[in-house]
Amino acid sequence: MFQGKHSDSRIQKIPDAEQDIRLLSQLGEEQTLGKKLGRMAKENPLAVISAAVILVLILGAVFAPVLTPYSYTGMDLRNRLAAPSAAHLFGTDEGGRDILTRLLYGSRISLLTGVVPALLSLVLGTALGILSGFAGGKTDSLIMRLADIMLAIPSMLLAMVIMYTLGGGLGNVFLTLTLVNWAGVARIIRSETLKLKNTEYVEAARVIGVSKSRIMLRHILPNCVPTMIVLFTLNIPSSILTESSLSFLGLGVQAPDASWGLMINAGRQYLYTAPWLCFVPGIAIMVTVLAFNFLGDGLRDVLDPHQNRE
Amino acid sequence: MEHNILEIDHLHVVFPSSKGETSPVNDVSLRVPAGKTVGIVGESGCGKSMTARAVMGLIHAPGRITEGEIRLCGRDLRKLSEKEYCSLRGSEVSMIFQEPMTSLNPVMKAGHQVEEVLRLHTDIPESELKQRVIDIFRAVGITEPEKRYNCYPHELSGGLRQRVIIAMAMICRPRLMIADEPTTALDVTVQAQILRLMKDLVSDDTGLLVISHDLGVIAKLCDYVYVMYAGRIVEESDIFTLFDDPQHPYTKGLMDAVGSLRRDAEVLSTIPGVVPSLAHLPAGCSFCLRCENGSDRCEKELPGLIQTGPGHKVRCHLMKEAGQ
Amino acid sequence: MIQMKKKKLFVLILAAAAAAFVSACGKAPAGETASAAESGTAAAAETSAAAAPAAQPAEDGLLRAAILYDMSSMDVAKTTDNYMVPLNVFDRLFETRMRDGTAQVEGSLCTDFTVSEDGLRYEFTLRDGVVFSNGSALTASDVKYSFERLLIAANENTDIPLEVAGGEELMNGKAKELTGFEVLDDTHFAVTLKAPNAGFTAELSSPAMSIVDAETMESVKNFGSEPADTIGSGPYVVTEWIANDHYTLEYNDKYWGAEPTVKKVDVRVIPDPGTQNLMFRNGELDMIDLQSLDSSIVESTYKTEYPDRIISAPRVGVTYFALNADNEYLKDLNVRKAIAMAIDADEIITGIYNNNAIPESGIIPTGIWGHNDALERTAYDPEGAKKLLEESGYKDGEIHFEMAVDSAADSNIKLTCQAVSQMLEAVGIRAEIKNYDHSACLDLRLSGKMDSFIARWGMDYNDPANIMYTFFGSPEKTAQRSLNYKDKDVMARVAAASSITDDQAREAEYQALEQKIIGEDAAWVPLFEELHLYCLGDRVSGFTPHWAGFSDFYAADVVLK
Amino acid sequence: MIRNICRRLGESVIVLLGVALMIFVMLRIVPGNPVATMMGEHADLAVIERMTAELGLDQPVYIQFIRYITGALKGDFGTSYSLGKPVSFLMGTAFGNTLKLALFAALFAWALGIACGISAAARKNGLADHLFMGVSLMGVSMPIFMVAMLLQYVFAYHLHWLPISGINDWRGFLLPAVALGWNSAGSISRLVRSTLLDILQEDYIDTARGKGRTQAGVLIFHAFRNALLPVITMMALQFSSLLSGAVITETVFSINGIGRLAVQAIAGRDIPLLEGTALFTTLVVILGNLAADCLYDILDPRIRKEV
Repeated sequence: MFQGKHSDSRIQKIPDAEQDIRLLSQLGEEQTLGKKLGRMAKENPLAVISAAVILVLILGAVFAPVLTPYSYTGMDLRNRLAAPSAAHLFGTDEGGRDILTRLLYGSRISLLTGVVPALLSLVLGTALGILSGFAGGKTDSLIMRLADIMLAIPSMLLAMVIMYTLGGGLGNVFLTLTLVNWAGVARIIRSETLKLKNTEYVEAARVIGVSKSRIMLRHILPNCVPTMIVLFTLNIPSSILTESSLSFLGLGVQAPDASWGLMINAGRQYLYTAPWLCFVPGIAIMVTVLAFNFLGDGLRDVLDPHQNRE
Repeated sequence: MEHNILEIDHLHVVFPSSKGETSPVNDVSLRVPAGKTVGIVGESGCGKSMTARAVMGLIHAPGRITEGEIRLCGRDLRKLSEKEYCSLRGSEVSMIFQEPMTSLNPVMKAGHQVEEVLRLHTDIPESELKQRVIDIFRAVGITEPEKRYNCYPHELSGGLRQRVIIAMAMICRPRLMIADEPTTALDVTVQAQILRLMKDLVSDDTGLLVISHDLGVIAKLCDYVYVMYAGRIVEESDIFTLFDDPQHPYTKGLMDAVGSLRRDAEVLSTIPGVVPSLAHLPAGCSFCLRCENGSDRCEKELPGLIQTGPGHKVRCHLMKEAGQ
Repeated sequence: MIQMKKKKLFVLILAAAAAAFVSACGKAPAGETASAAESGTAAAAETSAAAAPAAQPAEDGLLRAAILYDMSSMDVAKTTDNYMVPLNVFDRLFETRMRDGTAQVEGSLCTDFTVSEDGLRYEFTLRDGVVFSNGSALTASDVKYSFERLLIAANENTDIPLEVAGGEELMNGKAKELTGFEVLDDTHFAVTLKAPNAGFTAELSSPAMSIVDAETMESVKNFGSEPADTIGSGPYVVTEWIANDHYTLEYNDKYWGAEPTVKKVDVRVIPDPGTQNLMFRNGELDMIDLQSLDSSIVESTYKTEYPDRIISAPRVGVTYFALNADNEYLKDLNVRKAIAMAIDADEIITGIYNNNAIPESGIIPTGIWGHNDALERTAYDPEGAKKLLEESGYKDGEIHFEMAVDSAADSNIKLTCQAVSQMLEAVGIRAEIKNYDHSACLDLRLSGKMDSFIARWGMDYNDPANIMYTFFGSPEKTAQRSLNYKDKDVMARVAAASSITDDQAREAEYQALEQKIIGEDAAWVPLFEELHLYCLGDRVSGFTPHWAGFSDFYAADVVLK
Repeated sequence: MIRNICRRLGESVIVLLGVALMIFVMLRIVPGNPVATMMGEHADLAVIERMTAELGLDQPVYIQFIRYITGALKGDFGTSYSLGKPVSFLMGTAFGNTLKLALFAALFAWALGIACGISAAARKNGLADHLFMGVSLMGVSMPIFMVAMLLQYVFAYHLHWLPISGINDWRGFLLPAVALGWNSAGSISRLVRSTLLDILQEDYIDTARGKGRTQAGVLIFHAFRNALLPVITMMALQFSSLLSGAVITETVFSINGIGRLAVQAIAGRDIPLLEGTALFTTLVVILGNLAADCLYDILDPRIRKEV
């Protein structure tokens, strides 16, 4: 620390410790999370807009009954496939139902189906990926062979097995989507871990006796965050769209109820005659993905120590 | 007057940040005469590396040069297009970076990384490239150069990596070489070899700019020295005057901190206080807070560089013009 | 070293392509008005698609058609969902033809036949000089072999040959040959039935009773998979078949009948209806089956662009809403009656099918002998239904059961399910839709535990037994249809009706049974009979679809320009 | 390296057997009888029982499994119930088309993905960055059938540049490859951008710039090589999923591929075909991942030193 004497004439005057600590603290104030987010807001407006968009989506889902006069299952066979008009902002679907209403009600299912499995498979995939990449040897082979099996099993068959054993609720949709997605995440995170495992600072940490689990948590995991955010945002749309193929097997949302994936698939054959049936939910999914993507990027820039080096 | 390899006049580098603009390089002017080794010394964060990066045009975004001129052998670097600057880097001016452990591409063989410079700037036939690299390796003191050629960076020691980086910097005989803390990361024995090697690099039509916080390195290598503090040059003089008669309080403080075998002080002295953060620099002399005889004039009014002797300038109100 | 310029160029091309792509799909595709309801959309009124490639001249006699799913076998004994090869490559003793609006059974390989007094013994005369495509003559022994092989293979189409005396024994292996079938000489043979069946000649015209060549069958191991082994006496031979891709039929110059204008049929497997739609309008197909396209597309595209080239024929059969009498709520007659009153079939016909369907009131569909036009339909009366339920002591929403939907069904059926579910909800009955994949759905129905479902039964031959017996012929049969109809003696009468010899008496019996099952017991709710629409390309001048409105057709019935 | 590969192949046999057994067990749990599905509407319970017994489907699972495996070892993968042809024959023709489609799609996806990823990383938060992000995320969030049908409509139907369906010549592969590849390109470009942004902070990037490399040169020859590890893994995952067939693209462009066979196998509970397609997918996944792992050693010498 900073003791020690000056030139001979001032040997006795050893500055007291508090003053130094106070001075040192000016060097780089510890940035609380709130401050970091504040800084993100100023520097990255897109992330703020995305957070707002996500909030709007959630509010839309929650207050759907208030926002639209129509019921989302009420069919009007006289008014099928009507183009967007004053009465129906986004037009009506093949059953004459109001698409805006179904979009709002559908967002309840699709937002959950998009985010929850993506999150679960991210957590499961990252944990197993880092463990297998870092541990190597037997654990690595076991986890990777399990991943190979999960990647190889036809997902439709897996979905049906889950439905007929555990029932057709939304929870089982999440379970199926997670089981299908985690293997991909695990393999990519494992490749990141292999790369990070040999960097100087990880070997340094190992040399001074840091326990394996701490190294994984403190050194490897933070450096996987950027890739994790990318994988998370990529899994959201694929989960939303796969949900509709599960519904055809009887798992999860059934026909008159609405979800974005179901709406797009139902609109498939009308793509040339009534394109809004596909484009409206398609754009909704894209807006959701863009929002999570920009928010993810924004969070990464703030949280990642690399990025904000002066 | 011998011609200068490098001339920097009133260089300003500005970094916009959340707390307003900071300027790590503030009105810096310096010369590297041909055949000479010039040093910049100062505590870390005083802007010496930033000055070197400014010369190479490698300032990280969002920083940018706002004022000043940088002339290399008479060519103003700030007017060059990106393409011209690229053809200049590595052939006319090259830089040895600070951290040998991470300055080499981990997935490329050492030999290939050096060969790349030749491939970029010369039209030496492919067959001869390997031999040229092996020759330069031997010149920088790398043992078993053929084997090292095929090694990857993680298979080399710190000293060897630094020698590869030096080989990379000198292989095209650049007119100016910049060494940013060349020996900081090395142990003392290897440090001496590297310093001797760099001494021989300088020939009569090339220049060497050495950046270090280690006065020992500066003393061994440099002919002329600039002392920097908080983005500004506070004192400049030839090496002997600087060590014999340091005039700026900060330079004196540095000299005391080094301690020398001549004086038997058990405890090395330090300069009280801490380098002020660039965001809130005092209006006057940035060293005033830590200066023993700092007066309020020092605080309010920025002293200019006063010529106190032949080739010796000091930025301090207490100094008197030479001859007064 | 890649210069920056080249990369910028690449980026620009990419951006331009994306822009063109987005703008192209932004505006509604050329030629289509957006929807039947009103046209005030952003649809650019661009002229119809850029000039389709000039259609080849018709002299080469090529007919290009497309199917959604490939046939699983060319042997009619092994498949019931694709009859294209049986209809065009093989002949039957009789054929059912649509003659001025009604289906008539006409002699094909048989030129004449006599029936005994008791209606049990038939004597047939074969057409002389008929040869198979490999040159060997078609004789009575080939006909006998064709009957016997169905019973020996014993897979799908066994119910017709089983009516012949000795059929049961042959199938169970007790007999070596079909005793009820006597070969008199090369062109004469006699068949004795176990019980008289007036519709026997109609049954002999169904695709299952195609006549095969006995010699080739002996040498061929897996009959129905190789084109070379598929030897028939019909107008065409199969020259090529690549599974899941395409198959080709070419004119059989040894054919005994009149030479058709179509000399070659190239049938491609195009699994996506949208792609078929584009190929047809691009002139790559000479005809298209509009069954799989949503009626709104048919209305907005084909009816406007090709008004004069649309052929419509009833898909002879009935789309019905089945109610499982074992279900706790559906076993109550009043609930079933209320359901019948709550469903507005006309709304579905106009809304979902754009009037491409005929309302049905009973079991025997329009176009089948024995259909009863006079059977009056249950009137759409939601208020009456509500009252009926209240009288029976059911509170609003108390009745709930599952409506199973086969995810492989076409979109019109799925929409009908949703419409029916909503109509029932209006009267306080909750019919929750649950999707099943095709196999699971079939499994559930066969188990007899499927609460309710909507499906279409297509007739195979022109006789009421084809539907009455299949659905209400016996407790096992009605259980397999998840109807579980309870009235045993009605079912006994249905089984017996097949052997009534006198046509008038037989028709009266079927119509009385129909009145009892639907009118009184409301076993199922009949909805409608779909019309099957086809559209002809500009190289085709005429086409008469199969009498029962199959997707498969006689290529000989297509007339090229 | 070789020892490692042999050990991996040994493990893979266990995986193959595991998948084969799981398929049998799964089909026993899931309702649906292949014979009934094959017979369709006219299915009669008595006949179904007899046919089921004939095919040996009423045997306990392990007997069926053992019989299947012994048959498979002798190269006889059984005959598909629904298509009536030997599974190996069906897979053979279908694989040819799927392989060509996969190669075209992968080529397009990776070229586009990497180029977009690098350009986006070069100008972080610049216009190009957001443009490429928008295009790639559009690709990821639009279902493949939409992309396929729109491409088909615009480029085949409207402009007549390419055939609407069918793959009789190479031009037939272009549209399906773009439709399939667009989605994968989106993922690849996102991952490339994110990993590159990390690596551009490293010191050796400054060294490379100091050597006179242009921005593009640095990105491609120095930064990208270090970003390859996760990218290669994602490519391997994508290629094995492309090889196990893209049923939607194959349906829209009428390509007789593995994807359609696999879906038909599941829908029809066609055990031999389902086993055939599943084992084939397993093999493709194993080889894909093995190739990726071997590439790790070649690409990153630090990993190689461990083996």
